[in-house]
Amino acid sequence: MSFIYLIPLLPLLGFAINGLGFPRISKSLAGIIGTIPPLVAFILSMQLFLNFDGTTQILTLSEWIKVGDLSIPLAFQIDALSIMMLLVITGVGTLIHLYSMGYMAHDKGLGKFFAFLNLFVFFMLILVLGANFTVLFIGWEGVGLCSYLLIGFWNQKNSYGDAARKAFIMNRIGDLGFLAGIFLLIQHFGNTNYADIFSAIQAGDVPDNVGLIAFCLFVGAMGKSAQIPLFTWLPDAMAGPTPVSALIHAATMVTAGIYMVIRANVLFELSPEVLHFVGWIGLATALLGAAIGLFQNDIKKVLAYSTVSQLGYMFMGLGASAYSASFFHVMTHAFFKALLFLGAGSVIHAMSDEQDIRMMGGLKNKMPITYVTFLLGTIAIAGIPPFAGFFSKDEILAHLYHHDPWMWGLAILGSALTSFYMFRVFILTFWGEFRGTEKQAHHLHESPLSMTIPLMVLAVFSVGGGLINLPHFAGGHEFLATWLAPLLPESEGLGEVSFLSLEMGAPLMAAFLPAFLAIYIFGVKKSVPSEDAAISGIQKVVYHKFYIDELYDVLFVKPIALMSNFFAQVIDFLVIDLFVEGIGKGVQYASTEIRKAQTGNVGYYVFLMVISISIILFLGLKSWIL
Amino acid sequence: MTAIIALSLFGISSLFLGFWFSRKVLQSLTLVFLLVGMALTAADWNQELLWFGHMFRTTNTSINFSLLIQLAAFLVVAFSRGFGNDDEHTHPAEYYALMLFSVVGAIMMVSFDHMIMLFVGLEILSVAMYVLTGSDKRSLRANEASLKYFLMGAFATGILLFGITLVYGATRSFYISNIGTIIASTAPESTPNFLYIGVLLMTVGLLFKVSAAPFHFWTADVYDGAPSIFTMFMSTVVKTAGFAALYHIVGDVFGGIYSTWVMTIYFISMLTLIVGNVTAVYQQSVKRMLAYSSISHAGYMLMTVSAHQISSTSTILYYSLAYILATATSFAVFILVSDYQTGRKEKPENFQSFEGLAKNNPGLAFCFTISLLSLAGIPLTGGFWGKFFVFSDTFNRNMTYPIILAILMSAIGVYYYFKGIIAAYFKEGDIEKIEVPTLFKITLWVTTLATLVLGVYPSLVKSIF
Amino acid sequence: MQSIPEIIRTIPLTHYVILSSALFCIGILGVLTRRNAIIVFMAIELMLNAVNLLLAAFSSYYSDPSGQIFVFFIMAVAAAEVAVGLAIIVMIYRNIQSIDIGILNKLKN
Amino acid sequence: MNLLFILFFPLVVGLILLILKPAKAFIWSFAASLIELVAAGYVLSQMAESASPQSYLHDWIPEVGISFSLLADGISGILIGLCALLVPFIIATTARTDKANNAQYQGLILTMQTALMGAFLAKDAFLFYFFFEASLLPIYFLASIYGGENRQAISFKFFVYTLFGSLFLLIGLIYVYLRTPGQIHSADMEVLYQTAHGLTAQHQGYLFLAFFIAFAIKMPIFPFHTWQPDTYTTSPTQGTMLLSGIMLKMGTYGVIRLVLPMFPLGMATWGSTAMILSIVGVIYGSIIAIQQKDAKRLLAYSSFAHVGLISAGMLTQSVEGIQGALYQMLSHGINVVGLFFVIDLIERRTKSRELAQLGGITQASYVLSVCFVILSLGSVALPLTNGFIGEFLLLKSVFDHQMTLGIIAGITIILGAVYTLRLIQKSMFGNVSRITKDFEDLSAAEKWVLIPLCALVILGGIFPNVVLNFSEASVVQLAQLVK
Repeated sequence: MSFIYLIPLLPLLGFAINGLGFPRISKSLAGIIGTIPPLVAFILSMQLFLNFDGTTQILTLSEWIKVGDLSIPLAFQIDALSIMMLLVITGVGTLIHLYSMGYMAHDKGLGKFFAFLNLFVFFMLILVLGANFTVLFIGWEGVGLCSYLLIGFWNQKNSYGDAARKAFIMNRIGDLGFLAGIFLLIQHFGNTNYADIFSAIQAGDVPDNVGLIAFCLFVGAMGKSAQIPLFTWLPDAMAGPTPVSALIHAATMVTAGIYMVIRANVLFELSPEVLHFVGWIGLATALLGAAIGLFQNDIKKVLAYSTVSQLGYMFMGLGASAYSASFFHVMTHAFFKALLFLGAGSVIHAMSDEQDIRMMGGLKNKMPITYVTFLLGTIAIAGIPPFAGFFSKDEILAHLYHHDPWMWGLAILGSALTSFYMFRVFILTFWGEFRGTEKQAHHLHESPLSMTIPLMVLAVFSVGGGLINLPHFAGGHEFLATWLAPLLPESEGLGEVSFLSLEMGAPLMAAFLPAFLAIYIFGVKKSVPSEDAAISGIQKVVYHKFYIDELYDVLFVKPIALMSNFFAQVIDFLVIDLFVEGIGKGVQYASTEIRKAQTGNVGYYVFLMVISISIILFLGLKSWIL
Repeated sequence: MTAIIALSLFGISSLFLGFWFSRKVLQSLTLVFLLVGMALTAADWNQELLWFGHMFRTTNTSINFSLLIQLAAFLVVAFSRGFGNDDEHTHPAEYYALMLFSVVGAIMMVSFDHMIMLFVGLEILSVAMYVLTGSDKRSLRANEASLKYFLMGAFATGILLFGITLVYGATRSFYISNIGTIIASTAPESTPNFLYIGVLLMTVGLLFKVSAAPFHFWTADVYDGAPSIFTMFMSTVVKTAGFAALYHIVGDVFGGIYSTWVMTIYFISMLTLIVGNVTAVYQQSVKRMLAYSSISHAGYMLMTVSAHQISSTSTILYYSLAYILATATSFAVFILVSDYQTGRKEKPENFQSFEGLAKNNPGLAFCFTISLLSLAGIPLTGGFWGKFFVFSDTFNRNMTYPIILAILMSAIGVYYYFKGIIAAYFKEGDIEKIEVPTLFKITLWVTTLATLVLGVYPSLVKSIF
Repeated sequence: MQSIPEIIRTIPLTHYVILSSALFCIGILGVLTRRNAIIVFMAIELMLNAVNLLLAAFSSYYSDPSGQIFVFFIMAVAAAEVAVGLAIIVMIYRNIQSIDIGILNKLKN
Repeated sequence: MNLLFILFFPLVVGLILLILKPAKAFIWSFAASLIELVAAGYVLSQMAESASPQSYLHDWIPEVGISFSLLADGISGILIGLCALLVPFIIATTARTDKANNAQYQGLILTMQTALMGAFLAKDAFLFYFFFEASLLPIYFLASIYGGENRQAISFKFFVYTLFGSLFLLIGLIYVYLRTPGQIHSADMEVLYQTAHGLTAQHQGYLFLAFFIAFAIKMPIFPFHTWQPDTYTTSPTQGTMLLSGIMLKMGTYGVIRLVLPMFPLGMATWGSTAMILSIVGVIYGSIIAIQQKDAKRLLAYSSFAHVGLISAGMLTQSVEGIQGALYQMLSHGINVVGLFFVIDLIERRTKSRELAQLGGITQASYVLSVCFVILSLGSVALPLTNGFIGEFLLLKSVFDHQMTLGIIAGITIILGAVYTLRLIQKSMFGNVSRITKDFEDLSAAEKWVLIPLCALVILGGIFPNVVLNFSEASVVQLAQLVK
């Protein structure tokens, strides 16, 4: 299976060519060079998927770090989970590369852009392929780096650069936790290989601080997957080009956290309190994201917050140890959220970089394909059957129902919010009449084929994605669950559910009613969100994201800046250095004092000599005679 | 010990030769005399001999010291240029003769075996120095210096003599070898108290010669006032002789009653370190700075004396050698620069007159730097190993406090020595090329290289000492 | 008729020691208190003479001549010192018309 | 013999340059440094394959048992490699500047190299000390002749401060040396180890302090660091590179070579204090770096933070810690040289290091910005860069030693990102400023310095074992000595 190495290496190659070639390689060529590797990688992954015999296999490239009795190999692990991730990453990745060729066509940095995208794919693949937590960490930080580079892609604009830094630093905070987790693992197991650790645990060698380990790892996930309290970077990350938001901040990177938790489910299963914590964090994030999403007017911001809240759902699922369900949601979410972002991208493209939905409206005639695909995406995310989102979300909810009714209830509320704001965005964008400027109006146009093809493909998946894990009651046989089963703990069967039960009905209500409400408000009554200035009251608080950024600013950023100046100017300069200099000054002062004894007067000199002689004699006699 | 006889004769003869020959000739003659003297001194190597009715003992140690002293004198003579401005009104012959005589005195001081020799040697040295100090008759500074030196020197001699007398009274002998044995043989309670007083007074008398605090007051003023060339002579020859005598007395003779004097030396060494180094920081005049630095070096050497190890002798020898070379070099450069600056700057002896030296006189700047580094005890130079040996001797006695103090002080030392280097290299100044006599130049480079050699390969001489 | 050493021995040694110490201290005091270079110099001579006296006393007590030899040496050297010292003083007097050591403090610090 | 060549060859060329002042100084020095690199590479490869240390022994001061003995084992080998590797780069950075053919300048650099090599090669403690202090002179002259404003005062302060520290080392050494058996004592490190082990805990404590203060000032460790930012800022770029890239390692190397194996009991008493100080330095330096306005100063503080972590890792006395420290010394050397060079390039073109005045350089010079980012990633320890290996091992060792300390030290990876990214953004990203708007692209020569450094950064992250295996044996041996 040596071709497995090609899967990550191809994107790396693409990165190398485009990176070194920039800016000599022509843009069209750069696009192709950038798009082929993920495509081939996808085909290879497909190959892998088709003749995968269910056995986990580990391929070791080489020893990476060998110190004392610690040895960390560069190794890949091929199993059900990683294969699925491979498919998602390369598949969605390919589509987004394709889309970018159109979307970035006018950008002079196109070659660089594709280089970064390829690098990202490479690191993402390393992340999912890694056979131990350390290799995973390579990808883990690598994708962070790429997201930094891509968010700040248009780095002339300082605010973009800030957003990029914010993303990287917040991820780093999580990474510290993750690193701590790794250290703890090494402390107990001697290395970080999944195989060794999990087999050791199955053999009953459970570290007593397993809870701490799981928690540390989860801290990493918080950062990567934008959970409370480390979520504020994701909305800002929308500064990056839209394909980036689609690929990194919706489909793949942000789900690395979920992937990691599923990967380490053995550890998490051993520490129920941590799982509980995960669940509640997820819930809180889901609600917060959804709530903030309600009043955002920037189309990408809305999608960003919806991503935050969807990620929250996934963690809720994990909290209820519904790993397969969460993973299912990861995949469907990858489809429809990528679709929505790309759709938004195509809208923005058409609106010549206008992102405010209050400036849009009535685009459905101008750009039909985008319209239809976006609609499908919206329905999917709103969780309306039989679209992909319905099944995945519903499965999570079902598990929650059995796990903790309260969570379930709140989750329902969350999904209701989701459905509302998604339709709000959809309607404000495509229905009604155009609210933008003349200039924008007259070059509104449907996007080129390279952009619409990905839309259509993704639309298909968003509609039919549910089939991957079609539950029994819908006549399916939970393919994904069975596929992942060997890696996961036995999850309690959910029993039979019927469409009429509360368990089934509530989600449906939560999906449909808000949708109708949104249609009524924005479609029928054609009300448009008011200007920023006019917003007030609770709505204002929500609109400003509950002022969480400002809170962090006051709590961390400003104090550190103050501390920095204080240390530099007071402690360093006034305390320590003054002491050091003080010694020198002291000596000089002493010098000016002592030399005063040198009066130049002989009599005085002799006097001092006599005095000292008599002192010497006195002391001498005292000590030897008396 | 034919050397002292020869040197005395040379001295007398050079007085007469002065009638016929010019300074240059006399200078080279004196150098030759000194070389002969060294040869004669070295001739007695490895044979313990007694001379002049057992009043005079040549051991290898004393020979080493004598050689050092003559080497120092040699350097001084080699570095001597016109005394004052012109040779007519001054009398080079007398000066060279006096230097030779004082060398004789110094040699007597380092190899005496009888108190009379010590006393006479000391006086020969001192009286000659009084004269040389005041040799620049018209300069008030020189006058003042010589009077101070004379009065205080005579006073110190008085103290020394009283000490000698008391020791004689206690031991009934002037032969220091006997004194040692007598002190060793008689029980402490039966030894009269004034023996101790005598020992202390003798110590004080010699501490004055090596300018240890608090008997150092004359040093700065006399060094400052005397003509630079004789300052060089004092800080090398006189100091070495003084130390040899001091160590001979307290180390060899009164070694048996170590406890009587060790505390005195112990504290005096620390006091000397502090006074010398700390006061030097303030100085603006290079000459005075070097004066204080010579005080501080006395402090370092006294540490060894108070440690009183077997190795102390060789340490003192090594230290003196490194110190002589460095001091001679720095004084030589100082003489050149200050002479050059006389008339150009109103204070030709201050650091300012060295500013920009490296630009047109890289050689001089280099020699100056090396000598200062050696005085500061930086590696690559002889001074470093000197300090090293001192510290290791002192540590053998577990004297921790002096070591700590010495370290602080050497850090301070770096501070003031580097004022010279900074002035020479990093400050802007307007010094054209200073023309240097050939002999002078050669000697300068020899001393500098010798300092470096001592720094990288100390065992070259360490094996002899 | 006793020989002089015997006469000398009639007075206990400590008396000599005390006497000459007293002389010595007087000399020192003279050095300390007087400002006239010549008188200071005479005080120093007094110190030396105290030493001479003591040496003589010791040597006759121990009937050991070397002490008295030493005295001769001291006298000779002192004479030499006098010669140089007076020369210096004269030289200074030439320059500043004064031999007050108090005003000679140009060199200091 | 080879060792002798490695040790003295740069000195010879350096003296030729200083005395004869040939016209084509750059060619001379650069060629010399390359030859030195080849020679060192040869010796190291010899060692690697024969897996045995190389040594050279000759009498020096037999009277007091001080010998001229050199040793290149796994530990010193790393630093010899570092020294030999960096100096060519450092000299190359002078290419096409006014310093290129300044014989004095180049000569001082080469003399410096010999001093550093000597400190790393010495097996006799006093030989080590000899070079340890001798290395001060060339750098002092470099800094105070060619430095920036107020150079004399600052470099003089640096000189006195470090010299003062090393005097403690001297008496510490003498103290142990005098207790070595035999009429004529010995200063061979092996002997000193044995002797020091025999000392009482109290004495070991004092000695540990004496030694550690000396090295802490050199590194520097909080609170002995106040000479460092000024010195790094005012020194000429090559001087700063020598200081931060190599000379600083003399301190860390000294701790590994002398402190750890000599004073286990002293470590027991004071080790934790020293470690806490180091970690305080890590956080303190990082936090200060965040607000610095002068790029060079920022890097100075970041170097201060990095070395704090190195020291903390060493003081754990674990194999991981020491290996990590060694590896991090290597990586840090490479990274800082690169970073300071980038700053120098910017300063050459814009005459400014003020972050407020810079920006948008990536638009003018793509290569420069890419290299800068790669080097910065190395210094923020991103996986697959050399920085990660070192910090991973160091953090792990500290973490194993004491969890809370590990976490606190770990904060450096966050703060490091904060100030480094700020540096990148203020200089490379954002809009072009008045002074950067006509920023000319890198010349070939400059690329030839930067790109290999970046390559080293990445290779070091992918194939750390090359180095780790090299030092493994010696470090394990050392660690056993410590236990």
